[in-house]
Amino acid sequence: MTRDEAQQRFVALLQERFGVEEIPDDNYPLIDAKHHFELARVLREEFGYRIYSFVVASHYLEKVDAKNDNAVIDIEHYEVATGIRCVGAPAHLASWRVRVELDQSIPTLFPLFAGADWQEREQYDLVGVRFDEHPDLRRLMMPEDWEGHPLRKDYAIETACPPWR
Amino acid sequence: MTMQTLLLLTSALFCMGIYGVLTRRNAIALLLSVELMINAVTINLVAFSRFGDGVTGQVFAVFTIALTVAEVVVGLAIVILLFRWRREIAIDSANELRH
Amino acid sequence: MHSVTGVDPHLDIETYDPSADLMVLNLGPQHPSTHGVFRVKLYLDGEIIIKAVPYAGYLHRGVEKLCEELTFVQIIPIVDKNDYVSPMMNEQAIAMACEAMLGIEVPPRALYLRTIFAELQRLASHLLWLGTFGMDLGGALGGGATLFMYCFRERETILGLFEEVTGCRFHYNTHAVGGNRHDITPKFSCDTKTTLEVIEKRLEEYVQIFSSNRIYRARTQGIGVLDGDLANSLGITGPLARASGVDHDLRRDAPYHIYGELDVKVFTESAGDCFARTLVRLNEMYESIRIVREIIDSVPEGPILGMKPGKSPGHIKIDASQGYSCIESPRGELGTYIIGGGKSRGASAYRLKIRSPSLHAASCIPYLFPGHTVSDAVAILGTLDPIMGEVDR
Amino acid sequence: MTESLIFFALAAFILLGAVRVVASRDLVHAVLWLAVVLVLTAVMFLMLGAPFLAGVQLLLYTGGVITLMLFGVMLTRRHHEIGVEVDSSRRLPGALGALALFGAMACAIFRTDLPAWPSSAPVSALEIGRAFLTDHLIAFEVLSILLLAAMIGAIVLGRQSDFGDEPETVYRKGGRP
Amino acid sequence: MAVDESQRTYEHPLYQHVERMPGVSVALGSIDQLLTWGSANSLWIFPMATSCCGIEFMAAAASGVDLDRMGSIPRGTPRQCDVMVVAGTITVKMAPRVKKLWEQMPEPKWCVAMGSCAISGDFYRDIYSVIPGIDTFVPVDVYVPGCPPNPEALMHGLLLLQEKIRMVREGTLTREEVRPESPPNLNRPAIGRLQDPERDPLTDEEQTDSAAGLGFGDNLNLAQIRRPRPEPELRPQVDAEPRPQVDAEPRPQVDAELRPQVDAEPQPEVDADEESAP
Amino acid sequence: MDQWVAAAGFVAVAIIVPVSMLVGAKLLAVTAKSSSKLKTMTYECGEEPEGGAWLQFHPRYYLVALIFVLFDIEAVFLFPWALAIEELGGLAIVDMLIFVLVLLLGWGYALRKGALKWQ
Amino acid sequence: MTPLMHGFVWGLVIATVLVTIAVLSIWFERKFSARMQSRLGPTLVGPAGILQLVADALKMMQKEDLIPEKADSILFRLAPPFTVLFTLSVAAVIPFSENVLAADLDIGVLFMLAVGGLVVFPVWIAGWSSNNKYALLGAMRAVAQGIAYEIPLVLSAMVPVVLAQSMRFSDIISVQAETHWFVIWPLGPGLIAFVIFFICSLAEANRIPFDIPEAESELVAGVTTEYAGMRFGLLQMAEYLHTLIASAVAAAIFFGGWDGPFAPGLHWMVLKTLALFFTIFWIRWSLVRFRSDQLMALCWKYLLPLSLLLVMVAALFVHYCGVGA
Repeated sequence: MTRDEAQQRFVALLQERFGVEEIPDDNYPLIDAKHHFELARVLREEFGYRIYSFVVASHYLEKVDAKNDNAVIDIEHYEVATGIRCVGAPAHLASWRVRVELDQSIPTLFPLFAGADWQEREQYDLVGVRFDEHPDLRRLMMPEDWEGHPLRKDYAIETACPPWR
Repeated sequence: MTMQTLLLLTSALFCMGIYGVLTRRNAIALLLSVELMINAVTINLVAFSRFGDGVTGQVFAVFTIALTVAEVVVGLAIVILLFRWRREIAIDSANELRH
Repeated sequence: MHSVTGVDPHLDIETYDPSADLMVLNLGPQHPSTHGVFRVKLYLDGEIIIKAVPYAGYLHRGVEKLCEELTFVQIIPIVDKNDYVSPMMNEQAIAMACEAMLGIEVPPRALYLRTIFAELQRLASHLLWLGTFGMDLGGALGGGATLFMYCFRERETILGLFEEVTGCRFHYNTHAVGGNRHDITPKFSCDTKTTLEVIEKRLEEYVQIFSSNRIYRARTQGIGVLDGDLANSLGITGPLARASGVDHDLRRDAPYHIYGELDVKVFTESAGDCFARTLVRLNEMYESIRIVREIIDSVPEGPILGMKPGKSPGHIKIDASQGYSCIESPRGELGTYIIGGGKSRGASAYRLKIRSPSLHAASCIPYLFPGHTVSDAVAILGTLDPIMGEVDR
Repeated sequence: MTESLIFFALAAFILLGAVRVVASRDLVHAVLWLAVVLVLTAVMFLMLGAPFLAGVQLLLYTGGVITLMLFGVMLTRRHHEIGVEVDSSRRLPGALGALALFGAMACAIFRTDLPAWPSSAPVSALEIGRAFLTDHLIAFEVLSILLLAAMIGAIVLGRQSDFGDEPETVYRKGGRP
Repeated sequence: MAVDESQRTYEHPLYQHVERMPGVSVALGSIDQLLTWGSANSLWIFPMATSCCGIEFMAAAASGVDLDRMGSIPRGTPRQCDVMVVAGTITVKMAPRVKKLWEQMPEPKWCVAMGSCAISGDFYRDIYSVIPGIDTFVPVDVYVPGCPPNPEALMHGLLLLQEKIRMVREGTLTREEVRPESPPNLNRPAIGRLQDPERDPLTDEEQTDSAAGLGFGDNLNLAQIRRPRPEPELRPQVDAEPRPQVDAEPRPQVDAELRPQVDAEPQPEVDADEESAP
Repeated sequence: MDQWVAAAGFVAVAIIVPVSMLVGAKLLAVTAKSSSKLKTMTYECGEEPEGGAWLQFHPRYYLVALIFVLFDIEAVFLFPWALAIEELGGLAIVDMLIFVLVLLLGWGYALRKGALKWQ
Repeated sequence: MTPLMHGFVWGLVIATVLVTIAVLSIWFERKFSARMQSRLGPTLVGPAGILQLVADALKMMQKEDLIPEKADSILFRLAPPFTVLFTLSVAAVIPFSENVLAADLDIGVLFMLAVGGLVVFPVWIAGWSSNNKYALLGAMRAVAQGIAYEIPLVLSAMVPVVLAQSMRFSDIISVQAETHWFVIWPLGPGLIAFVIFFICSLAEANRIPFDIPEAESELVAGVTTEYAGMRFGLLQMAEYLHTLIASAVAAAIFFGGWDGPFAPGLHWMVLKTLALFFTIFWIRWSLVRFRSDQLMALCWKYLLPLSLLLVMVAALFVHYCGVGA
């Protein structure tokens, strides 16, 4: 199986079983948060995507239309992209995005992938996304009592930490 | 160094051991006191061996030392076992062993 | 939960034996065997590890935040410092990610150069690993130090090759989006061949050490067995996974550069212990030597940069698209996830995440340590070969 | 003259050590003071003409018993207990009892008409070996049986004091057995 | 002997007592030289190797440069070392540990900052988690610049340190002589550093406190060190209004906007007020 | 006895050597001008040690010491025996063989029970 | 000369020489290991770096006197000098030639083993009194290793005693001088006993591959973790002295001590000692270390029964062939 075939199969899976309509060209498909865990489970157990590749959370600020009287286009939210990979050729990477509202959380993939433990901790630490039922959601990189999440867009890069500066 | 002074020394040593046995509650400290007493006895054995052929007393001293060591081996094993059970080695609590 | 090895990484130490006095021993952050600033808190019963809690982040330099602030051109020398044992791999990963998103064609000569550099870096990185692993087993004042010195001697020759091309020993900044900055000379290929010959001959000795020295084997065989399923599930790739029987190598399975034209041999071992990891890395060193030998003479002529060099550091722009691309670094899948800055700020990424194999490797410590002694812990940590710059970024 | 001087110095140090053994609050200190007493006793043996016994005292008694005692202390100590209390209510009766015993013994020693201190040549190890293998052969062999019994007994006791499970299995279960 | 006491962090009590006796200073001169020779030629290194420079430090100890030639060997414990070589970036999380380990070395001790990260923080200088130079909390004796410095450079740095030890013991070292070309105010670091006369003395105390408080939580004890200070240094995280441009000293390219534009040449299509999400 | 006195003389030297070195160190040692409370803290890789070091060890350690001591006793009996072999001949060897074999039984028992494992 | 003065003067001479050799051997080891590792080793301090150790000693003397706050300060101070004391005392009974010896005790071998066995205690005290976990783990390992290897050490040292029917060093050497060195004849027991003795000496002196108590990669510096300055220097010196003296003992009881043609006895003894010493360095810089349980298994499972067997074989040899056969 080539990589293109694997991709087509993945797309078909998304469209048929998870009701994803739009598969963007230059972007990963956006699926509903309630399908997140189920999709990962199906991919792992039925299609053999066993390697946990990455999870990337990103933070989006409130988006306003400056020309149109600062009308809110999009509210502040997170997006979590997950990628899992199958073993051996063609090493296809199945990845998708999930939109998470500021006050919501996303189910952890730890029951499926042990690697989610640290990866999700890191994303929680740096971006602030919360993962449901994560066994040990502590900070990974920053000190335990650090304030704020450094990779959020409203966090100034040179925020000081007394007294070590 | 005379017989008298030597005997005085060993009896003093022995009494130190007695004092330790009477006052200490910790099982290991107790064993230490017993060691003191046995040490006093060994010195006496060697000292008295000079009145005989000089050999027998020393042979018995070697036996004493060997037996003491064996005693310590078993004694400490019991103490450690006791500790694992009771989490303390105060000697009063060992009375329950009788029952 | 992940009962592949039966070890619970989140073991509640209170439920283990509330009455026992467990010794809590810190390995690190400053410790000779942690290879950087890494801390593992060990709960010891006698000398047996009951639980291991790793702490990372002592070298968290905010690289991802910095990458959002700087342009794509500017970040290449910055990511150099992530995996500081094989810096060029970081550059390649970033450059490839940008190229994939921009659709830039890289000229074949540059691809050849990248392949050669990548394999030489792999060789250098594994040599450094072998040396420090010797130190872990044998101590700074013993036979381990001897192995360390030998490996560094060999590594210096490879660094010399890089210095010849780029002018730097260490952080090269030689890759650019669209190609390479520095070209090789005919002398380079000649030097490379001599160097490889020497290294290959000396590698024999190291293989000898590991195959015939009984102490080495006693210290590594059966120690730190990593299950293949657990490795996948943790996202462990590269030599670590291959030593556990996972037949997966991006160079072969998802070819990039010119690996598609090469027949890359992938070595796997089934044991998954420290010894298997050692063997896999030693074999990979031979394979790297073979690959470089194979292509060093067939580097095509031509340009090495596929696009016009820009005047400003902001001349490369990526729109709001997202993408992930990865390469096989000496430690496994080194990927870059880029969310473009959009129309307004396309010169720098909106979000850039570096998927580092070392972080995944380090995350298996709670699974591997329990049941071993402190000495074994050092050996296991040595074979995991985590690079702290990459773990913490 | 020199000999008695050395003897008295030795005796003083042995007694000092003995006092520290029974009075030290820290058990490790008590054990180490016992080591001092035992080493000095070895020197005393030398003066009494028993060089082989001195060697035995150092090798076996000091080397063995002190190691055992140190291990015993290390295995039965919890880190919140720094010292061992000497039971103050027992101190006075203990001291009185010990003093009384000492008085009685000293009395006996002073009243007994001790024979003259014979001067004897040091006993060589060969003589002791000969005695072991001829006169005291039975005792010698019985001792081996006794040591065997001690070893087996201590191993049985020691293993019982171990966890029911080996730790390797305990942490895998994730709970106490 | 003309010893510049201000340069020393330690004193020889008995030795100095003897020195005050009349008529012995001549003999002591050579003994003093001997002792100086001893401490200058046996610099055992405490490797605080955190990142890339650590690898070059290893290379310096390996056969290429071989620090053992000048008698420098790395030791794992601070108790037996004379020089702390800080090789690599020091982060906020690591700094209390570095401070503690530095303090745990017995006098006489020296510190070498190896690489630009240790010297100034390099391009991580302004990042939230990085210390802009270790001389904010540890007195540095020799700076070895480079990213990373070559092994030879480290060796040169150690040779310079030997020279400095000699000069300090002889009392011939003054600050101007180290860098004669720089006027005193240029020599002063950009932000509050150890030698800075304007440095808040509270800072030293707080740094020590936070190093001592390690281990209660996992990490540095912010609750303890955040005592009321004259001006709070923690900036508000969301800057509603543009921050004042107060950069008196030249800063690296990163400026203080939320989405800073770092291009050297202005980009016409970029507008700082536009929405920041794509 | 003279030889023992000579040995005592040697031991005196063995005392003088380290003491003289320590005295030299005492004379030349520096003191820090400013002291920090961090200096005398216990070293543990820059961390604050959790709990003291003086804590309880596992009983498995004891078994090693135990077997050591019992074989030590045997070694002590071997010494006088070793000197008497030529004189007493076969008798001595047979006697000691019995002694050793009985103790080796205990060794075998310990080995089978895994008492000699050290971890 | 009174016996006391005799012992004292020879003690001064022998101790000075031994300490000098031990210090020089550190320099030699640094040069030697450097050459093994394609480095140069100390070159800048003195000719060929030979003054490096002098500089190290001067520096150590100037180091601040540092006692950790939680340590047991009295024991912490006492441990290093006692290590040197016990180690050096062993040398009292070693004959370096027919005349160069401090005390020719009739139970010399027993004295050597008994006093040498005591070294374990100051090492343990050093680790324990530091109140440091690395040091304590190192100390526990040191004691376990020390006592475990004590048994095969004693038993293998008994083989020459059996063969020479004497515990006096000079007797053992003269029996060898009359017949063959014990390492050569009787063929089995002599050689194997030497190997066991050598292995156990390495273990007792904590040399690689048995340097588990101070495993740098695990325990930072083992029992010496909290020691600074001259106290650390003493511990280090004791280790080298221990190795040196163990080599000397092995040379005396297995290699015929001062026996040898052409040259005076002293030369031969020094030559044999240094050759064994050199071998220890060689082993140190070529091998990696064992793990502690492997070390224990090696001792209990193999060395102990083997050395007992050797003693019995040696006894049979003496019985059937007689002393000096």
